[in-house]
Amino acid sequence: MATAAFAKSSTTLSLRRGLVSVLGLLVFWEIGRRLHFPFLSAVPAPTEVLASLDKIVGNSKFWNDWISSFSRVLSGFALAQLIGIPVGLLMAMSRTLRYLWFPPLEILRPIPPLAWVPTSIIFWPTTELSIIFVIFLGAFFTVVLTVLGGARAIDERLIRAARSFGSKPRDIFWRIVLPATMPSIITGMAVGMGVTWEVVVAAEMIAGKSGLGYFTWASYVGGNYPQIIVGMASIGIAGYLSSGAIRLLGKRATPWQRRI
Amino acid sequence: MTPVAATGAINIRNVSKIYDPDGANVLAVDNCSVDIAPGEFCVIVGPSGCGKTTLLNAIAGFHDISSGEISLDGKPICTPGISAEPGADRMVVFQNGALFPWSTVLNNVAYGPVVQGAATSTDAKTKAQALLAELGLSGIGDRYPNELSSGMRRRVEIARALINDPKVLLLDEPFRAMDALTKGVAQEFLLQAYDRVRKTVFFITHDLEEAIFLGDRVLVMTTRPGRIKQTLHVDFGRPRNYKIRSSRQYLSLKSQIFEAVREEAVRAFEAGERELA
Amino acid sequence: MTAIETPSQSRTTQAADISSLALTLFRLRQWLTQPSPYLGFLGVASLVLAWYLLTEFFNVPRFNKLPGPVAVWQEFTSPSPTFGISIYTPAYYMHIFWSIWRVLQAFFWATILGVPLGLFMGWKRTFRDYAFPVLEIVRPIPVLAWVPVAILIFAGIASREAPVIFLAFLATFFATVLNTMLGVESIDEVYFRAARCLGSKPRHVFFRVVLPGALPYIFTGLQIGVGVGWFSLVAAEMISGEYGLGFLIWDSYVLSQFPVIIIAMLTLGVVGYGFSAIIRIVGASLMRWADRSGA
Amino acid sequence: MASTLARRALLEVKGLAKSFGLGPLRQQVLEDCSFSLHTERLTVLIGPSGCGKSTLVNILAGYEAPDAGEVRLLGAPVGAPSAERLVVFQETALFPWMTTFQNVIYGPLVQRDKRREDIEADAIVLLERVGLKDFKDKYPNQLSGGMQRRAELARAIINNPKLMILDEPFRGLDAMTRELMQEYFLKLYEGRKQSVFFITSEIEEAIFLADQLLIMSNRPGRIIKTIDVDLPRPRTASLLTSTEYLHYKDESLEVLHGEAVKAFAEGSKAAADFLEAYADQKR
Repeated sequence: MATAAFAKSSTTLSLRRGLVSVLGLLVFWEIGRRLHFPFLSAVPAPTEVLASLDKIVGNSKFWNDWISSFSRVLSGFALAQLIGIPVGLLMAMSRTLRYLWFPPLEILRPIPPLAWVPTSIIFWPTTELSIIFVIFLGAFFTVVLTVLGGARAIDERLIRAARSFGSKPRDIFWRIVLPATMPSIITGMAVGMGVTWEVVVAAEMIAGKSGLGYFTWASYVGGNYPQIIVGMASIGIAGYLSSGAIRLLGKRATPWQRRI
Repeated sequence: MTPVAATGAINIRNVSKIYDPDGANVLAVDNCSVDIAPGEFCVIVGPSGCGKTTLLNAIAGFHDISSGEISLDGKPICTPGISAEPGADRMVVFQNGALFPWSTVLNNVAYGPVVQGAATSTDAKTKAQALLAELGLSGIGDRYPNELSSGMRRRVEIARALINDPKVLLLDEPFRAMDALTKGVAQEFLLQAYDRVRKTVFFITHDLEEAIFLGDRVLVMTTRPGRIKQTLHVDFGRPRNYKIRSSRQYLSLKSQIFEAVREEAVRAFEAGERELA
Repeated sequence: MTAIETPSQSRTTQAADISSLALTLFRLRQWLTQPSPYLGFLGVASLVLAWYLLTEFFNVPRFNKLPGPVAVWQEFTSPSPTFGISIYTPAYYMHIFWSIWRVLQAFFWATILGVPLGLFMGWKRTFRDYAFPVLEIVRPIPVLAWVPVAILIFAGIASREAPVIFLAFLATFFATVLNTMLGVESIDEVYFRAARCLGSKPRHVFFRVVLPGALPYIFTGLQIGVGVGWFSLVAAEMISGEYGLGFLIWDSYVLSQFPVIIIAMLTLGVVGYGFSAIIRIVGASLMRWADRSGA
Repeated sequence: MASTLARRALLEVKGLAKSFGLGPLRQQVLEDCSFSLHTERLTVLIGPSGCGKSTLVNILAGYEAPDAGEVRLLGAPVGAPSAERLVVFQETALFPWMTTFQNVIYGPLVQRDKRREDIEADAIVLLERVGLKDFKDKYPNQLSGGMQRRAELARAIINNPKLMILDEPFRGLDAMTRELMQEYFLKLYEGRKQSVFFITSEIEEAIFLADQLLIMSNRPGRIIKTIDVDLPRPRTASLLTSTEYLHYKDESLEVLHGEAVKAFAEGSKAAADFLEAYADQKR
């Protein structure tokens, strides 16, 4: 039974170490602020952040910011999946479409999504739509290219075996191509979700009137520095929750990939 | 005259090993005991999942054992909880090969002496060059491993092991992925190297013919949990060549071993046993 | 044991006989005969045409507020552009230089700090136990949420450069550390065992197994890092920069110099693409052993 | 030899040719390749590595079209892939996202010519025969190598193909599992009227399984020798030491050696090993 005990203790050991390093960091940050270490002197200390926390948590405006950020992220993200996944699969299935669409995509992809903010503001009637459009762009390119890569990496022999069994084209798509591409679709979603949170924060800082990004920037402009850290932490948690949800979805969608 | 080995005695005493793949507490090896004399070519045969690789890893020091003791020349090297660091005295030749893909053949072979500080890198390289030539592998010193055929890669790996003059050579199914004829050549290469340096060899295989052709003694292991079920002595004398494959004694030994392993193999085959180590 | 002549000495593989120039020419001719380049060109052309029709030709509502391709091209190629930014004006190249210079600095620090940290985190369990949790807590925070804090951190320093470079550094750093760590973990356990068997001391294992084995992933990490760094730099410049393409985009928006926005956006795309291409080429040449793997 | 002619040829292959690449990279893989397969016989094809065995399989299965020559199954020219000519590939081609059971019923399911209950009943019987009944709901990555191979055989057999093509199905298995798989396969084959075209690079395996042995030349591949292997059926392990078996082995080794010399001259690495091994065997 020695090895079983060893396995359990090693996880608790690494947990303990993790805790030590995180606490150590917080303490260093606190001391750094108090003793005005270089770089840390202007940054609000953990204790100050905690003090400001109960004020913020109380008022509903803070939670509205959570809701507006999430609604923007989800609408932009959902749109990117709804359009991106079919486009990726189509490009994988038909060579002409791939030759036609890939170069334009390849030219637009390297342009950082946030560079689109001004153009998006000019084009869309409301800032809300302009932010959602930029979020959509951020996730769209990621999803299309990941799904395309996944769909084209299907082992040729699986498609040939399916054809030998007399599969109709619709069998090939629904029973072979789609399930085989599912892992890449999930990866595309996970990475896409990460990008959307990066984009929503900046877009809200630049052009937003609400949302966690706006809250963080407004706290800075308003001189309420401890709230900045609360804003940052909230965005971090929100991002973590959304990609966590994607990972959960992924596990259920690809049961065959679980370790034995 | 082939040299007689003075060192390299391995004593395995009631060794057991319990694995814990996600809490399943699987008994891989159950109370194995065997004594291997210096210079003996000992072969372990058994179906997948019978724990032969576990034994090899324990001797090599890659993991510890749950109970019992393994000692080399009288000195304990593996007991529950502690296992001696892997070292050049117990050189391993791995199943799917472990030549460093990022360094040339020469640097691979010279790696041992250089890191052990036994020689400057130039001396090590000349020594490696000499050994490669001696083993009929000259001219490929500056190539990368993936440019070589599998037969060639295997021989370079054996050269990389031998240059360190180990007490024990541990081979984990080294010729598994080869077609029958290439395997024959690689086996003869190993035998010739063995006759020249006469080290203790601990050889694992699924291939019964290979076991008889190479070994002085063949230990047959049961399917999981692995126990040593039967021992066969193979006295063909040395040096051997492939002619013994058609001798009467070879064929009778082969059918004897096949019977011993057969029902173990079928049970493993049915249950879909897989290697744990 | 006579060694028969091994094929490696004869080197009569077919491809080697044809000189490499003939081979590349042949591949070029091959490429031109296939439909792909023409369809690709058609795809790009239709995109530009659609942009032209919607903005300048048909003057569709909403689209007509955006500059059309003709306007952008004229501005871009005119010796005396109305808004002062074209291929002839030094200001254009100054902005490009500033953005590239900032990303290079961020890239430098991310590599110097990120690669060793990633290597150690992948190699030594204890090191990872201490370092990984901190990284995992900070990583989900979008880099641009750091903008206000970055300004505070570097408030003491006069130059406004520091926060911008810090943000690009953060993005690149996380990508580099994680991919390097992944690279070390991807190295087959058998190579560590072989190295230990051969009597390696820790420093040997590090420089002769951990580093070379993780190299392919390190370069993937650097490539992703530059992409993400470029992404964060633009936003940082838009929010608090003085020069640079990001600043140029925001500044021309504020001053309603719309063609310049498009010029800056396309330049960002081209330069960004160039960056990752350079890293790809450097990586490929460094890892010749990887290319020939799988034989 | 009269008996083989009387029996109608199942598959006739005449003058098959296939090349890959263009311009300086062009390689003729198959040329003037002709042979015929007979119903309910196990024909084994053997040849040096890179001689075009897999290309031939792809053409017979309908995955690739030949440059020249024709392939007729029971007189009718062969077209797109169909369940009449089923291939079992070298590495497993089980659908990773389907359980063993779903894999086995896939063929009849998409052909949509049987009720689902009957298909599932057939599948259970077959899984029982290959000893995978209690692994029916496992995913392919939860099966051992030997079990994946058996699942793949069941997935092919359930469709009752007119011709079953096996492209080195036991390659990569360890020696012991390989021998057991050969016995398993013979038990399945000798129990039913099934025509099989078996491709391998192992001489012992080829002779042990074959009614008829086709030896393929080096690239460009064509059939250069046909050997009728009349060893008694059912084949047992004791055959491996009989004199006729050793005679067939030497005969085919002789032919293969000539081809390996040519393959080696073109720098084929595997041929180098084969050549060296053969030279050593002769000494």
